[in-house]
Amino acid sequence: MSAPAVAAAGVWKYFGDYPALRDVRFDLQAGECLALLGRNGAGKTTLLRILGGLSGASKGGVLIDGGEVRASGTRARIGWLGHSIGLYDELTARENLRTFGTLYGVTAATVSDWLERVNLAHVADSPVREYSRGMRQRLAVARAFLHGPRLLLLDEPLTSLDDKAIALLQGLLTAARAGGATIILSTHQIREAMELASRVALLDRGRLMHFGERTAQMLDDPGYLYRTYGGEA
Amino acid sequence: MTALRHAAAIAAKDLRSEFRTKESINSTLSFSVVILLLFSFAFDPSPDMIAEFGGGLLWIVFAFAGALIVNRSFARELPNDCIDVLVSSPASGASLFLGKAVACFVLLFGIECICLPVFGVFYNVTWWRSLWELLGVLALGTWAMACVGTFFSALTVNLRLRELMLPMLMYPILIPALLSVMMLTNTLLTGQAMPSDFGVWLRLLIGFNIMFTTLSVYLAETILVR
Amino acid sequence: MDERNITFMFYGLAVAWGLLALYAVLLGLRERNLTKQLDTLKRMIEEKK
Amino acid sequence: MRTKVILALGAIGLPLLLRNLYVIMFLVPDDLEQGPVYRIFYYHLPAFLVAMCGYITAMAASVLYLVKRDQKYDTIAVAATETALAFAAVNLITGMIWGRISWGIWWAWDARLTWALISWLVYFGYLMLRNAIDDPTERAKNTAVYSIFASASVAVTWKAIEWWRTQHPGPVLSIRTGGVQRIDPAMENMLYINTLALLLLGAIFLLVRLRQEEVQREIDGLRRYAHALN
Repeated sequence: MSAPAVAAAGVWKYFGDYPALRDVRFDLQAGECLALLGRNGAGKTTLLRILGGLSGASKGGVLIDGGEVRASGTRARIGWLGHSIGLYDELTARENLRTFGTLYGVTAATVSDWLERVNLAHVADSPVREYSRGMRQRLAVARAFLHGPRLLLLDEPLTSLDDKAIALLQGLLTAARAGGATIILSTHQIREAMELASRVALLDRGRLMHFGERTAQMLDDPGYLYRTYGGEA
Repeated sequence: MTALRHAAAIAAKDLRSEFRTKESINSTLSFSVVILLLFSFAFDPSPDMIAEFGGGLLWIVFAFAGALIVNRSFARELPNDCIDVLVSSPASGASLFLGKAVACFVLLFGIECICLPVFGVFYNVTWWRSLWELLGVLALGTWAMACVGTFFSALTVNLRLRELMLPMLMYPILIPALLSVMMLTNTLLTGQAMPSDFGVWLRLLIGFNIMFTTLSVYLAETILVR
Repeated sequence: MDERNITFMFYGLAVAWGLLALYAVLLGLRERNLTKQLDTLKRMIEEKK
Repeated sequence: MRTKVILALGAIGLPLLLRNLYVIMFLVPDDLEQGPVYRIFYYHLPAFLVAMCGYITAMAASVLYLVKRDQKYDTIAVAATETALAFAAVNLITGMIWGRISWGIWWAWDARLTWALISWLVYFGYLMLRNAIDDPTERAKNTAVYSIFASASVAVTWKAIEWWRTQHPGPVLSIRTGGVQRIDPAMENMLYINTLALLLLGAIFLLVRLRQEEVQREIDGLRRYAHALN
């Protein structure tokens, strides 16, 4: 049984004395999609940032495919889509993707291929500043999927995207999962997340209250999860 | 090798977005020329005065220009949280830092090469007598400023009063480098005979560069991974 | 003990002791401030209980 | 426990300081050419030694924090830096006053005086950076990195300023001059005793500041707890 795609081994994260994450422990196999739920401040973004190697755990750690997350080989397999689009307004779409492409060792051909897929080819050479919201979001999605990542970390992606971008993202996510990639998305929209997720995790004040299969019951009644596992309201 | 390629990609990105928006080049260039002008009103220097403090004067202008350029270095990553994408990419913190430092170095050195003739005109100094040594010394001094400046730009990028904190933290640390590069520039600028301690200042400057480049590259990862 | 620069000696000693006393006072003020904050917080929490 | 240590140090240190003051003022032999002002030297050099101990402790604590990421080292670093800054100020100002007499001008850009001022500014930057960052873990990490940069720069500055200009008299302590007795033995003993006294005072400041940092953390914890309650 190969090492799990994502293994959080007792992750603690302190901001001074305040434990933002308390002994978070879970394993995720390749090809699964984990929906990370929890109120604001429960520690969802902090956990995602640690999984993406953006910040270090105070105690314990995270293994991606058995490898340390800060090892650059591991990070070549991670796709990050944060709250904001993570692109440079003054550069054109092609230049943005070309720059990130070089960091991930991706050829120019793949860049133009991705520009086609998110149908931004016609505006590829004008600066991102002039793009509409939808176009910027589609370009952000293209950047996250550019290097064919094995692990996708999405921080509340569904809130800021318009419906066309959401459709594109869901298509890409299901395709990626079919290809054996693992997905972790933190979100408030329980309904959309439930459709995609194969597993659900609930964080409350830094503690992992629940981690398990996504049952049909959770899909029909979004509030069910919070009531049963969410600690006091 | 890939680390250098990553650094080069980041440096190219920084330079391209800088030349496209020109947000810090224009202001820094005009600022430097204005300061040079003001100095000539303030001192109205005669040639032998220039031989005495020409280097110091030039480097005061470059130090201010450096602070302006370096301040924008990591501030450019804040809109759209591009810093998160860069840190989550395979590029290590060190190559990320090196790329940005090289971009600052290129911008700063460009501005210095423009300021030098302007300085020559304002103060009628024939600065090209020992041109290559002068450019070499300017490059060393500029790298010291770019390296320490970029590191402190990364250190202070999230602070509220960043524009104030960066120069205040940067200049005292840079004093040995600025002191030695002022001494060196002074002698080279007016082509005077090399004084006995010329080699001493040169060794100090090179030592400073080596020490602080290694320190910055080694500690970059610590401050970028929050 | 000749009198030549006795005054400067007093300045020097005064400055030496003065600065250290100043720092001690600073520490004292901060101490008082911290204990005051601590007590108000503790009292606030007692009331809430 | 710590308060007992502070009180014990106080019980030894303060009387020793007062006794030393008395001895310095009256009993120690006169310096012929400089006159009574040389007595400032009994505070000028010891304050420098204590400040140096503070700077070195701060650097060691910062390196240890980056290696072990234990908040304790960060607390030691800030306490040591603050104490060192206090003593460095004493060293600097007494140096200026003493310089006023022997060189005739307040600020003679002498090598060590300039170095003392630069290192004071550099470490004052440490305190400013510390006040500018809110999140304790982030603050500890960034200030530890700054402290390492600061000590590297201060070390290089020592050399740079040395070459730039030296008017400061050569070392007088026999330990520095290889046993050659440069000053009156009674004077030298007084220097060591007063260094000890000031070291004790420095230790008291350090421990008091450490305790205050811990009280501050306790306050932050209670404040969060209070927020959680209502």
